[in-house]
Amino acid sequence: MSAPLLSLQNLVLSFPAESGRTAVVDKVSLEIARGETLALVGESGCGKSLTALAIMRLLPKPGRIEPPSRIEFDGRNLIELPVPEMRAIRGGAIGMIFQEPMTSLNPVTAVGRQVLEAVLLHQPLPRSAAHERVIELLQMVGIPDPRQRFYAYPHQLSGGLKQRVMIAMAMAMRPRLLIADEPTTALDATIRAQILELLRQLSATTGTAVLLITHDFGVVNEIADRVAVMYAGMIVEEGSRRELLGQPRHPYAQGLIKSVPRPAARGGKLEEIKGVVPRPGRWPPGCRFAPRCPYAFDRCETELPQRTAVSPTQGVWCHLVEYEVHA
Amino acid sequence: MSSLSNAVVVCLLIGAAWLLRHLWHDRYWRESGLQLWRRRPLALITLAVFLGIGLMDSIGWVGGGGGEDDEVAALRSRTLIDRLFQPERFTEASYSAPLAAVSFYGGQPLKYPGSHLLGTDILGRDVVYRALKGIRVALLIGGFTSLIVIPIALLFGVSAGYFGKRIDDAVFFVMTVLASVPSLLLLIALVMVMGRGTVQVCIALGITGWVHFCRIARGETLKLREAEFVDAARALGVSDRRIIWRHILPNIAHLIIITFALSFTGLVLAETILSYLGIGVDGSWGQMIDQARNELSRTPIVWWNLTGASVGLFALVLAVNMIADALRDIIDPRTRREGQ
Amino acid sequence: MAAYLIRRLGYGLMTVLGVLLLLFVLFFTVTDPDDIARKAVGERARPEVYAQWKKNHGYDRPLLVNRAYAASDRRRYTDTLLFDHYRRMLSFDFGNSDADDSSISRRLKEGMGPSLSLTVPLFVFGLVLGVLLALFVAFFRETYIDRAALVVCMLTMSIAGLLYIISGQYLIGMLLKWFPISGFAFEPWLAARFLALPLLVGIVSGMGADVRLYRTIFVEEINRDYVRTARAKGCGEARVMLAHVLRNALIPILTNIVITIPFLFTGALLLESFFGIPGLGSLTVEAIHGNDFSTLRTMVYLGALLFIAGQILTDISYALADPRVRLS
Amino acid sequence: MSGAVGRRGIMIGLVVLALAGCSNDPYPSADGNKKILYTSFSEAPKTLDPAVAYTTASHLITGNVYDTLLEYHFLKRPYQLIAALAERVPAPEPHADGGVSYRFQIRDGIAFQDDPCFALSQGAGRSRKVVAADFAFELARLADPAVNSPLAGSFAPVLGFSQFAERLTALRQADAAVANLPANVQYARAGGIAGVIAHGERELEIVLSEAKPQLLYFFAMPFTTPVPWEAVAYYDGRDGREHFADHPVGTGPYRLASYDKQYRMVLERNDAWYGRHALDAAPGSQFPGEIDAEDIASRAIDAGYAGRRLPFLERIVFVREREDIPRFNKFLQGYYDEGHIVKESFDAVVQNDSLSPQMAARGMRLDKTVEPSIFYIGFNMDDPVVGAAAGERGRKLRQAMSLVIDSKAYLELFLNARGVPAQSPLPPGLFGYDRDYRNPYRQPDLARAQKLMAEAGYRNGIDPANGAPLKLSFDTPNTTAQALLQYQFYVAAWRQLGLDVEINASTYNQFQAKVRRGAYQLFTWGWIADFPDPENFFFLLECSNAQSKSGGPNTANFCQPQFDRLYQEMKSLPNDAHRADLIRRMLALLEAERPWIELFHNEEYALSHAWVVNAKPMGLSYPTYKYMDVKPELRAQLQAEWNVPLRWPLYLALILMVAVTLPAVRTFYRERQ
Repeated sequence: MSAPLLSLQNLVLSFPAESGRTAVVDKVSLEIARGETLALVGESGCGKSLTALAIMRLLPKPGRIEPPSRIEFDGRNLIELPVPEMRAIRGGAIGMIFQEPMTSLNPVTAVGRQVLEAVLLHQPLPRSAAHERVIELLQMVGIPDPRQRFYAYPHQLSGGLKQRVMIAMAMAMRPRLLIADEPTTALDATIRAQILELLRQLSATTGTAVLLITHDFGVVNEIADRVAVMYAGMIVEEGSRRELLGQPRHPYAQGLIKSVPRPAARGGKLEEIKGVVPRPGRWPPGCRFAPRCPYAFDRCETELPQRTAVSPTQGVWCHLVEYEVHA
Repeated sequence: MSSLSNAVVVCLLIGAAWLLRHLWHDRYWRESGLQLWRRRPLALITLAVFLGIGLMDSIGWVGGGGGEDDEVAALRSRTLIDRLFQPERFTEASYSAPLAAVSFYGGQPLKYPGSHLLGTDILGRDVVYRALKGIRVALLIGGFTSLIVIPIALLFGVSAGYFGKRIDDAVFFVMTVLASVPSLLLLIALVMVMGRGTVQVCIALGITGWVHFCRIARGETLKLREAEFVDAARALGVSDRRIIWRHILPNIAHLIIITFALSFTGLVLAETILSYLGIGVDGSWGQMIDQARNELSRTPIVWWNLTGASVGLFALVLAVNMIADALRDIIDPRTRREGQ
Repeated sequence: MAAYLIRRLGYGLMTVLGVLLLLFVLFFTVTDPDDIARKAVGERARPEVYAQWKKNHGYDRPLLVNRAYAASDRRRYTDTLLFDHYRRMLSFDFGNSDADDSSISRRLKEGMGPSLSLTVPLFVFGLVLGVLLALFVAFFRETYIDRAALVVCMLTMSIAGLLYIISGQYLIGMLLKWFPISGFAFEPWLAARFLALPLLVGIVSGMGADVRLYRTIFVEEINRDYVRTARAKGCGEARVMLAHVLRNALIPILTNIVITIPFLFTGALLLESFFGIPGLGSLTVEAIHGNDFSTLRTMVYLGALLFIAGQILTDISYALADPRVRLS
Repeated sequence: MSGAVGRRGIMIGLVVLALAGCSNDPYPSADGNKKILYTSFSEAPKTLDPAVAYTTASHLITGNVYDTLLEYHFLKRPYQLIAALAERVPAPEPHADGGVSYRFQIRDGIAFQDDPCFALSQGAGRSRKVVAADFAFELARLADPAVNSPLAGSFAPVLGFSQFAERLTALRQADAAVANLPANVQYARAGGIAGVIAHGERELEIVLSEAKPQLLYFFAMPFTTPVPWEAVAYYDGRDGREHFADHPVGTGPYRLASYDKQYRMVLERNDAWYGRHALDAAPGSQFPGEIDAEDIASRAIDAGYAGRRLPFLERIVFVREREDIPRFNKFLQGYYDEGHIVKESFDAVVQNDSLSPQMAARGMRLDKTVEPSIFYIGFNMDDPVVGAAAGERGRKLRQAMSLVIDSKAYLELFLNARGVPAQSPLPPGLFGYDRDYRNPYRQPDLARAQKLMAEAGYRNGIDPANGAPLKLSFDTPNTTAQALLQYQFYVAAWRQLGLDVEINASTYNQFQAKVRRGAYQLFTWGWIADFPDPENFFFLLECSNAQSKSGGPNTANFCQPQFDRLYQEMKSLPNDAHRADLIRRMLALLEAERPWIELFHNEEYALSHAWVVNAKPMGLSYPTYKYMDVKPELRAQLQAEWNVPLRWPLYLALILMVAVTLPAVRTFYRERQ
């Protein structure tokens, strides 16, 4: 396994709260290999979007990346990088698309010119060459007659088309990593499949690694190579798609997968996980899922579980699994 | 005149008490009130002091009080502030510096050495007393005008917004015409035509200020008319009048309060311009400033008249501005809804 | 776009007619021409002199209907104050001032130059400085500059315009002697020297409210999603502010300019009369003191025309700035 | 780079403002060394038509552009008429039927200033000689109702004056087209004024139906200046041309070069003026020969100018200044050559009635002249409470109210003692004024006033009818805050008597409406003399001029048959002992009746800088610019000395601005992600 493209080590993100600052993302470690599509899954509020923004060092103002976090990308720690170099990476080596295509484009500028800006920011091309490059990009993401659509304004395009423009913008400089923060959540079903297919195909053809943030296992099943499940600011289980969807070991992962409605399970009772996700700052001492975990026992309440490898590619942060493996 | 202003003061107090009790029970307003207190305690205290002095200055009666030797004053209704300062006796010959023992020109000893906190003006009247008298006038201009304006603006604005079509066109046309004339010029024309005096100036300020409120009320009603809960109420067969009273007005209330607070300061500052043009209200800060504005170039400089009026004006306007600013964040539904 | 423009102009014309009706009621039905005559001619003249003056100034005709003419005769309705008022105002024939019989349109032409040389820079500098300062403060949002700026804005907003002028004239004019205390000159380089102090005072007094308003607009825009996209593209903070945020913020700023145009008028009025600039503002102040109703009527009318033109201009620029409106 | 944009923008803005010429010299530097006099005016002239112009503001221009047959001697007091356009001051020639006539011989070689309007008569020529008919034309204009001259009434004694006016009006009513004809054609058609005869080109005879010596004074006022009919015809305001009221054409020493009432008026020297090349020494064109020592000692007059030909100044610039304070401060900075002292800075300029040391050190001069004027509070004699109808009670009330008004205190408080407390309507310097006369009811005496109140039935101010203090209304058209202070002074004085006087300041038209309806009790007014004669003051109290009867200037509606008889008798007498006795009896009557509370006679304090020569004022609102001169080099030097701008606060402000923003910028960059 060559060195990973991106590796997060003990990433801690803190936000101000009533009493000083509290961690929202707590010592998350994660790796993405070149060309690999990793899905980061979890309920809303578990900190997955913030992790993505932290990689781009675009954490919203009051948030801060606390030491000893390290974000290694291509061997360099992005946290220590001086601002101009970080800016070169944003939109250059790493591209990002967001959940709300409706509001993510500048409403008063033509879409073509917004993509043009993404190109010219990193590569001083003569205007005509850059223009052609944008047309090519629009074609690549499947936008019909790109020459006319270059001059269209965001309010004249559908949600799907706008997300394609976002993707074109993110892929402008052939990034080595594309971060997609719930790219299809706001789209309706038919468009969602097209966008996912586009992402999969782009990743395949350009070798771009994709960090896919989602809460929908359907999406994971579509295009993810590996999966990591996040709960209350921590990763609780990671592994290949087959392993995680096939035999999830962490009780929370199991609960999540069971609660996905499948046609096959028609007529059966829908599974649901009792209780509510604890808010940052009010996390229980030991394993954070303990209060809702049917198998919780005394160690779970007191001690934070460490990673236990259940296969070369699958790891679980759960005392029960640790017990089963070592027993 | 005194019995009328006493009656008005009593009504105001009773009305305010009833409103406060009613609002205190409503959790939404109580919470907003507490939040406002936490954010702007100083401004609220200043405003309360000003309101207190303003009310004290409105309650007056004839006779009684400190052994008056001036028959004319004895027979005129004197307010609590008058009784506190005894203006007839507490005057000097002419200018005297703050807390001075001798008069500013000529150095003769004063009748009340060292007791004029901000000195006296050209006629020897105590500056602090005149500044305090200015409070009631400012509150009248800011408050009284808005009290005339808000009901009318609501009536027209809401009915225009709600019933639409002909009423809306008519009201909108009148609004645009009135709004097209620069407010100061319209103000000047109105006062020159209606003559001077507190009531006339307030009515003139009302007519020019009315448009602002009406536009907001109309805009908000248009928005609310489309809201689902209004459709739902109409579907249940609720009469238009009740819908307006129960649904639309409460939702506009917060906007009206914010606009009232913002326009209050605008009105008080506008009066200073009117006083400069000679058509302001007697006894107002604007008039004090206008009388004092040439005193800056006296050598040695006579600064206390200008300071007295300016500090009073500045403190009231700043306090109301601060409160309006905080109110806008606390009870503006847009920020509030995102807050929850 | 053209249809929108025509409809807007049509409505503007309707408003102008409405304003003229308001002026007619205010200046003709409520005031008594005899008093105007007496003031213009002076107290010592003979009664028939007043009648003569009223005749010269056309105040002697009936208000709405002139019964002197037969019912069928067209002049029954045209030889009246109302018709004459509309005809002259719409054809910009303002006649003579009530105070000293000088032609109002000539005095307007004389006053136009100084007034514009004050109000235009006041508007432009005020807007540019306001936006720049607001950008600067929004750029440093959540630092002490932002908090300090807000407090300063709140304080400057609460001071009456009159006080700014008085203290400004005293401090800069008399003590520091940087600029002439008051006065005007038509030679451009001298005019600049005269206009410096009123402009400085005018801008500073209006700055507080503007900066606070524009800062709120900028901060609101900064929190929008497209700004996050721009940053993700690799835009630097300055480029985000100038290329993206400023362009989008122009739309709400334009709508608020309409509200500031009338205050521009009042500001100019005060500045002109205090600094002795022979513009339309001081002409109006003189009309007030001199009870010169015809000049005052003309000034209010022109003020309204300017305001309506301003509104139409702002709507058009609003459409130009916002493609969503332009193409609808 | 990003943070600097905002900061740099502000810096540039400030620097530009500073560099916009950090000097406060309001005049183009090119005019530095020319003989130009800079002065200011606050009230714009309503009109410059000599037949109508009546205010001091318009007199500044008409007094210089128009010459008159007679003039007042610049230095002699009391005022003395000398010949100007006329060769000598005519003596009255009585007629058999009681009438009188004056013959004026017009000086030879007098021409009008150059003006395009003379193309009407001279074809190519731009000027023409003055003839007697030009004077007749102006007198006819005074009678013309369309010109609407406020002084038409005063010329009634001229034979055929009013008949001419009636013929003219009849002519115009008969045929409306006549009104569009040039004025001189209309007057010829109406047959001219019987009592105004032009004998040839150089003799004008004026015939009066009854003796009126005061009429001669009118020939020293611009009302009777020669006016070219071409100017009146040409400047009719049509197709771009100005009105005659804005474009004066006269014979005077100065020409009106530019005229913008809101901004600036400029007079240029008229090189074709008769005085510059008159062969014999015309008194009107020469500086007076003998100058008394006192004027020379006080540097009011420079002896070196005795007998020299006038005028000396090349140009006079009048700058419009609305506010007193900036006007006075510009004078202190040396940018106006003459100025009036502002009440606020009086004590810095005048100490114990002469120039203060610092001002004297600057070389300034102070000139004091008492204006022939009277400011008074009047009672409405038709009012049932304060008027004649209240009989004895009313008189005692007026006397009591008069006794508590202390003019001396008022003058000190509001006008820095600039004025003489008035004992009677007659101001100092007029015939019949007695310096030692003390009006018993004008010396403050509270005790006597209270006794009078009791006798009048208002013991300590209580009105027996309703047991409350007697309520009176004090009406005024002046709504400015400054004026309100002065009225409150009077109210406070009457309060000592227990009277409750309410001030009703209303806009001008409401005040006029009240006056016309007689709905007023107390009012305050002032009057400045047209000419130095007692008749011009007593006519304000004569019954036929009463407001309620003829809408005339007698606002007090004072009608006392005995007073009127004395007035008619005294009116046209020469200034002899008999007239003085009549005046004394009239004053005694006013003393008891108290229709007015005489307040003060205004005193003008005029200041002028060291570089201004012959700055002695003349009074009667007569401009004296043709006698004055300036020293431009001294002016330039002193101006530079007094106006060194303080620049350090500007630099301090800039440094402060940068210092405040720098730390924030640094922390911002450090924290940035």
